[in-house]
Amino acid sequence: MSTVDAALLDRHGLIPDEYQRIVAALGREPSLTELGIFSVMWSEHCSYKSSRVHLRTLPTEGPRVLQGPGENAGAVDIGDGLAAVFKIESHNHPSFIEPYQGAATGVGGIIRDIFTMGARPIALMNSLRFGPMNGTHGARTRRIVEGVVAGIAGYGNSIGIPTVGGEISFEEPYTGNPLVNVFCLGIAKADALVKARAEGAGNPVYYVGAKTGRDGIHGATMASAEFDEKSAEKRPAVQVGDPFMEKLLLEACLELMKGDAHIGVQDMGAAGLTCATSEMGARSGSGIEIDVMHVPQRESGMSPYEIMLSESQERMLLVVKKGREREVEEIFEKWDLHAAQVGFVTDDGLLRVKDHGTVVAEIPNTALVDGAPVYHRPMARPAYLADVQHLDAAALPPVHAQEGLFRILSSPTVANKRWVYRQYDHMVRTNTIVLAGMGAAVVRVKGTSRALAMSVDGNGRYCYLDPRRGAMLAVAEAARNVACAGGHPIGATNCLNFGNPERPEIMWQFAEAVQGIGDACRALDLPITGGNVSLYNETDGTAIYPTPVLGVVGLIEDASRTVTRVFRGEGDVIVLFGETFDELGGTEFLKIIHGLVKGQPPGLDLRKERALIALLVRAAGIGLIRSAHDCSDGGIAVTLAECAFDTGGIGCQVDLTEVRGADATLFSESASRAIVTAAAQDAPTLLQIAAEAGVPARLIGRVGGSRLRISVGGRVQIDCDVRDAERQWSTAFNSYFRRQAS
Amino acid sequence: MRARVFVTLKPSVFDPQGRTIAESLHSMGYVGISDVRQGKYFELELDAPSADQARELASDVASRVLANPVIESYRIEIG
Amino acid sequence: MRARVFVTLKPSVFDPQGRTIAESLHSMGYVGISDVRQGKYFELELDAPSADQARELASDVASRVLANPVIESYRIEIG
Amino acid sequence: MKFAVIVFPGSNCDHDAYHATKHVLGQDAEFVWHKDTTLKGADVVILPGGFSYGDYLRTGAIAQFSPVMTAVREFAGSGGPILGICNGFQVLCEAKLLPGALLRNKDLKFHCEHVGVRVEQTSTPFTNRASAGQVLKLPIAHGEGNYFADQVTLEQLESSGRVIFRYCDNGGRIADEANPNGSLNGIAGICNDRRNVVGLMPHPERACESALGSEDGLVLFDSVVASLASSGALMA
Ligand SMILES: Nc1ncnc2c1ncn2[C@@H]1O[C@H](COP(=O)(O)OP(=O)(O)O)[C@@H](O)[C@H]1O
Ligand SMILES: [Mg+2]
Repeated sequence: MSTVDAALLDRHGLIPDEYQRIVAALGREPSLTELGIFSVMWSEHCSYKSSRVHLRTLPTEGPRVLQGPGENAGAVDIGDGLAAVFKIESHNHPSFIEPYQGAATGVGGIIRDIFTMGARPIALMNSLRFGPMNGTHGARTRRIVEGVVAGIAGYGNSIGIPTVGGEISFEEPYTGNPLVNVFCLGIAKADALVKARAEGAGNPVYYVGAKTGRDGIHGATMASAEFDEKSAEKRPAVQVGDPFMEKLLLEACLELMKGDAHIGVQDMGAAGLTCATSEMGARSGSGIEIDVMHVPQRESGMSPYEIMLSESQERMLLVVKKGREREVEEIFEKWDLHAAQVGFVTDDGLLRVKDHGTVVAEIPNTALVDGAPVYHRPMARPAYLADVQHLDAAALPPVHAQEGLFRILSSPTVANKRWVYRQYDHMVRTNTIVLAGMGAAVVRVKGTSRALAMSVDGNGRYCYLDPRRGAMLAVAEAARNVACAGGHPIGATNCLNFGNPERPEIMWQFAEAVQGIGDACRALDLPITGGNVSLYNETDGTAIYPTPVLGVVGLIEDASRTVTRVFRGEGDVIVLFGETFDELGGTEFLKIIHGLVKGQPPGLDLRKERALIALLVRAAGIGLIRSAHDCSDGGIAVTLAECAFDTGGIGCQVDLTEVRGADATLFSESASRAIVTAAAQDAPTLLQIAAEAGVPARLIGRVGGSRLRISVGGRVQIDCDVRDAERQWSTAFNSYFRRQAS
Repeated sequence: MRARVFVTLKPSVFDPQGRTIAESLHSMGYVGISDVRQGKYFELELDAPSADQARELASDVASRVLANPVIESYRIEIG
Repeated sequence: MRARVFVTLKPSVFDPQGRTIAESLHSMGYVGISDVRQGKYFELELDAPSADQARELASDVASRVLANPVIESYRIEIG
Repeated sequence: MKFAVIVFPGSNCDHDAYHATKHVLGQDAEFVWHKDTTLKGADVVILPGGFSYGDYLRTGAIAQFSPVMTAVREFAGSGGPILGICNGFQVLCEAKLLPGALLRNKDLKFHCEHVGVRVEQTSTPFTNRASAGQVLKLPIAHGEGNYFADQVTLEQLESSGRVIFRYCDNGGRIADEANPNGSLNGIAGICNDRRNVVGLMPHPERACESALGSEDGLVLFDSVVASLASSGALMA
């Protein structure tokens, strides 16, 4: 077919060299349908062609790992014959174009990845990044924030999976490219995980769920290119999410998977039917033949090209055992769904697509999946680093500590996110034992004594200043958060949000970040069981901060020993685990008070982090601590304030050892620290087990009264009514959204 | 002056609500309803000197606020 | 045949969506928009032999299903 | 004693109602699929929360036409106790088993949080074990819980003591600040004139275990067990 010209390739996001590989793989020129199929499978989004060489270096194994990267989601053993199945994914571009539906369909996609594995989804979280809510683009950003939050809520609430936590922050580089990363966790029987396999020639292939329309064609390609003013033209229709359909699919699929009529299941996400058929085939060394005339269609006159590339939401592909068809169909009918047999498994290793009996595409599955290009893209340390990494902290003008604290408490990144999580049903399914906003999210596992703690974290500013250390800090913070709740970190997932990988500086950021994640995970014995990469996060040539987001899952052996962030009562002692250093680089303090994004992010000694995590888990497990909160954004001052919030106004008196002035002492974001409280009589034991664990621990004060009183080296720096500080913290976020019907 | 704005999903965009309504009508025994699509309807009260100016104002509001052109289209009737 | 059904909240029922849109239009600097009310809009594709029969079918569906008479009223246009 | 938990497509608090009645309360409970035509001999019917039919069109609007609703109507007509929670309340209103309608929350936002709920009347099968004026801490989770009825209906409800629950602050005061959704008269729940059908927006089934932050919802289920035990004694 000689009609393949440069313009056609360009529209498909393929370069001439890739086209030559396609011709070589086929031994002939591709048809247009085949070209479309290759283009989506070889897109960055589906093939990981720029990231793959780096991702390979991540640690993915461990005694609890039941499923590492390669399936729809990872899985770890949590005892009692059960597995926690989880993954995180991005839906950045669609959420910018249509915030509500973009975010909603992102939630729908990650939920499908979980129940595809045979797991009942029990928790959702999200990690969001936006530009500032004030200033030039403030109004637009607020609309995006409202839409994204409502979209996440709309889908999750409707389908009845609690959104139990997440994180959200606001930085300039996300103004034209917000990030919407969504995490889902489910529970499955450890010996009944369902794989995306197409085994057994002759077994029928079924399609279930929504009908196929023309929406989202080339969505995967869109997620693999930058934005510019012209992309408005290229915009494929964003899909409208249908949580009701997905709820039916979820229940029907789980009902099917309770039996043994199924062989393999795969959702149709990016690259739709193409990806589902070719990946299922490639994973099993088999082929799949389908005829598109059997694919339920919403619109008339759709071509095989369109049917194969459509990214219509809420669809699943199933391979079932021959002879069990009726049983399968009946289960779906019960849920008012129609299961349509679209083809069957073959043993020739080919993806064969027919249209009313005529072959329109015939491609070896391995060429589509394993044969995709793998790039070792050039890397270069960005020039901006030399400048931004330099910070002369001693030269900063002095600041009134309490005023500084109040301003940081009012920054939308630190302020109370009740406005957000109140819109999420975070209690449905009656498992949520740490409610949103009270620390790492914790859901109990019904039928066992256990619970799972989970946290998503990432700090774009740190990564901008030092991608490797920033990424390590993200791992450490997520693991520490989980440990503060009493959870032993047992598995992690990651979502890597970066700019255009064809730029050597971006590729360098990416490689550094992956290195950092690998190093930290190895040191903390934390296997990465899956994840997602989102590149080309740029608008008009400006990249976002490099933003790896880590999701860590921790196991709490005794759910009744779960710990939250808040002070519990008068007279408890306050102990600081870890040490504070003069580390103001990249901090919230520097950004909010001095308007600077500069310096080196805090140092991280992974052995210390590991010791702290073990100590927190141990102390919680023996019931020694009454509250625990990790020190991160805003430093120790903000941490102490947050321990006092949501208690009805219980205060504390604390004296801190000085580290180069009050600012650094109060606002440094040194890693590997946590504030814990214990009953007074338990203080000696607590200090002793800390010493045994090799974690520096110091009794810094007591819980009590109604004031937040913090001294540094004996001099009172902060002394305010808890309620005054809390008012700042709890009204700051809402104040951007005053507009309200009355 | 009154402007009436109808916002509907573009024909190529799937309308889950409309489909669910149509299917329920069928299971309730209604025959002869082959399709349902759901949209939004707005009534704007405008102070505009002429119908043309009212239409212009309504279009501006519809395209900027009431509809998202990525997935929706709108139609305006004046009076 | 196509029936268009408009469902609006009764005047006695407060419409927070309309109010919110009106307020945000004001804060965006639009003047001359004194009120906004939001309703629902349905397009039904009907197999009906005549406009009258189409209207009858649409009225039945609208009164039983598409509108809740406690809070809403509806209007139908055929064609 | 047997609870029937009706499952509509899109119900998502069905398991929570089942868990609360079966595992926490220790009673018999069974799911009843919306296409079923009998209630499987249940003594109490729960219409659970969720998004039946996606809440497309209007909350609860499509579910009222489900086959099982015929049996539910009959059960209501025979005086059987029915509790509609959240979406279940919306379904009962759409089905005209309860008066009024639930509109979008006044601030257009979904609200999920614990709120104060004052028990106004104890003369229903679901509140007889509570005391009048008792303040319950219950979660709400809804986007459309703003109770509306026309003036005449509202006056009837008030004068016949059919407002069963009202939103209140911790001290039990009814105030606008304590009203999460704009409901008329702070109404959180009502009953029919025979008093056997009760609907409320808050979720008592989510407040039956201290691990979840409140056990205050148990009183509704304890009440119906007690009320049936006493009437059952008569029947036996
Ligand atoms: N950053 C990452 N770290 C580890 N594994 C990853 C990462 N990104 C992607 N993967 C793995 O690659 C596989 C393909 O991912 P993806 O194409 O996103 O799946 P899906 O088709 O379900 O969206 C998955 O198993 C995923 O877990
Ligand atoms: Mg998948």
